[in-house]
Amino acid sequence: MTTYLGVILVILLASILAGLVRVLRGRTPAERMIAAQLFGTAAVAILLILSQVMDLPALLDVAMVFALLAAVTLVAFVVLASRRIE
Amino acid sequence: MTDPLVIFDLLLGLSIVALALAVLSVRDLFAAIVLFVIFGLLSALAWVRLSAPDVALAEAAIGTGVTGALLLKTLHHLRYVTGTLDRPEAMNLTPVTPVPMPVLWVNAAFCGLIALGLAVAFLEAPKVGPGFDALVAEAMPASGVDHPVTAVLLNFRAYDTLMEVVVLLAAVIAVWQVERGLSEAPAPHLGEVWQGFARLALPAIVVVGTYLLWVGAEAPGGAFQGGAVLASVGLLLLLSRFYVPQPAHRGIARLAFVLGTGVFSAVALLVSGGGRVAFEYPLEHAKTLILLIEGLVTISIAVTLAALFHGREPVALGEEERRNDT
Amino acid sequence: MTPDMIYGLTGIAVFAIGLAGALCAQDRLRRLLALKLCSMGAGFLLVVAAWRVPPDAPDPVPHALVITGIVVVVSATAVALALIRRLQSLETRDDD
Amino acid sequence: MMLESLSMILIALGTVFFIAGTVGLLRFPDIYCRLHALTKADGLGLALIALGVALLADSMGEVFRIILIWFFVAVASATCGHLIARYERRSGEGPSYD
Repeated sequence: MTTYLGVILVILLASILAGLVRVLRGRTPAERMIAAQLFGTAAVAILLILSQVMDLPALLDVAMVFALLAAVTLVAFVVLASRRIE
Repeated sequence: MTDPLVIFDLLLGLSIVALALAVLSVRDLFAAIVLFVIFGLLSALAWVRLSAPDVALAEAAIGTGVTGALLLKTLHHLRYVTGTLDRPEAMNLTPVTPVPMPVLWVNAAFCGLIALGLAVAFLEAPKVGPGFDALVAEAMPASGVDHPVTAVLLNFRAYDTLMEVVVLLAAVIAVWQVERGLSEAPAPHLGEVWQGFARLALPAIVVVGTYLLWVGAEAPGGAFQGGAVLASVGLLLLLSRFYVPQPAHRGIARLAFVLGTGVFSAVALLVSGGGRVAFEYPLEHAKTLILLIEGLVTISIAVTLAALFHGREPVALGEEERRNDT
Repeated sequence: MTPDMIYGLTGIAVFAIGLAGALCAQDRLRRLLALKLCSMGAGFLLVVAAWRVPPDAPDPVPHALVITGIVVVVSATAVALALIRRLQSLETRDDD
Repeated sequence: MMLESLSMILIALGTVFFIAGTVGLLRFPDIYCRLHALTKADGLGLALIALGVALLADSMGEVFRIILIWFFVAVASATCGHLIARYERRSGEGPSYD
């Protein structure tokens, strides 16, 4: 079971790293922001699985903080960038 | 067959180094900031793998919340001031003469040498150094809490933590001295979806922040993590301009800034009577005192971090002062 | 290959990259990012020093130091960013 | 044993959705399509992984927290997707479908 979950973790990590290309090559700031959003969601998934693999329930709290605060940077971006157009 | 977790660690380590390189080499400053936020996120994952959930929690709360918003706000302000808002691809905000190549090479060689020295020292170091594990484990029953990191922060090495709260206080004093004036940014129109989200998320963040503070006595969590999570509520309120700082609110803000430092020092001095040294809490009241300090320090940290994000003392200034967009 | 070795070398590499950036970067904001990378590298080394082979619990003292460090770094960042904003405003006003 | 295999299948399915989301982010032509790929695929991927992990959890407290995490991520990612799409449309940077 641990080996299986380990393989899943590697696949998840590799999948979000591929999203880095979008941050580096995005045409607009908004494209870069949504790639960062993908990192947040995937980090929550990785933490959920790690909490079972490492047998640390405290990791669920870390995942909860990621889940709740993922919006802060994005809202900061949207609010600041909208000031230009209004 | 190798353990897939080792591959995970290797991949994570390599991507953290690659992200650090990318932060400094990518042309667009906005991309550099986004990459830095992602760098913090992956570092938190690495710290989780090193069984340090407390540290990961602090980095998650501060790195994804306050730091990213603070950097984005500063970048926006710089582009507003220099009039480059419409040219987001400009690499530097001020034109600079390029550094001569030889200087770059000497610098790189110097840093490479330092890295090499550190790596050799790290690999040659004995596997298990003299740690504080045994000392902490021995003293745990006298600490009043069940979580070692909280015991170290609030009891065994409470001087460090007091100094840290003082550093936060000093930072907010410095920021208020550097910048002043009222924000004239218009309230953003974020739509009804955002209104509904804010009504749900803001109370939820408050609950989670308080939970982290409370759980700190026996599990990872505590005043800093809780304070940083609560500070994001302040950030969201300031960003959406549900709350706009006014000159009249400065008294309350100042009170909140010094609350943590004040109570922390007062408790330290009060328990030092009767043959004890400062911070030597009487055992039967240790948990109560630690929770009291932690609760008030949390409020202080949350308000201070939000004020650091807002960045300037709300003072009504004359017309000749420069208008401010952020 | 144990996690402490992998992440220890990661931390050293991040520190060196941050140092090189702080020495070479021209832009103030980017130099600040480089210094923050340095602090993260140092954090990595402290957390690695605290690591023990599971199921042994890690050493709590370095963890407490890193948490303190994270909060101190965010305060320092806020002051540095305020100074950067102020400097830029003053420079731009002189140019007018 | 049944429970364990079921959770393995759910977690694998969730991972497939995450990969699909990343492929969409990289291959789709414009920002609205990419948003569509990301928010939906990742939302479902995380829901499946959360369900799989919840089946493995030891206590009801953990299950409760996992459900809460899933709920927060679902709400936050929907709102974030909406905010970004709204900003793109108003700023005129994204493609126009009018």
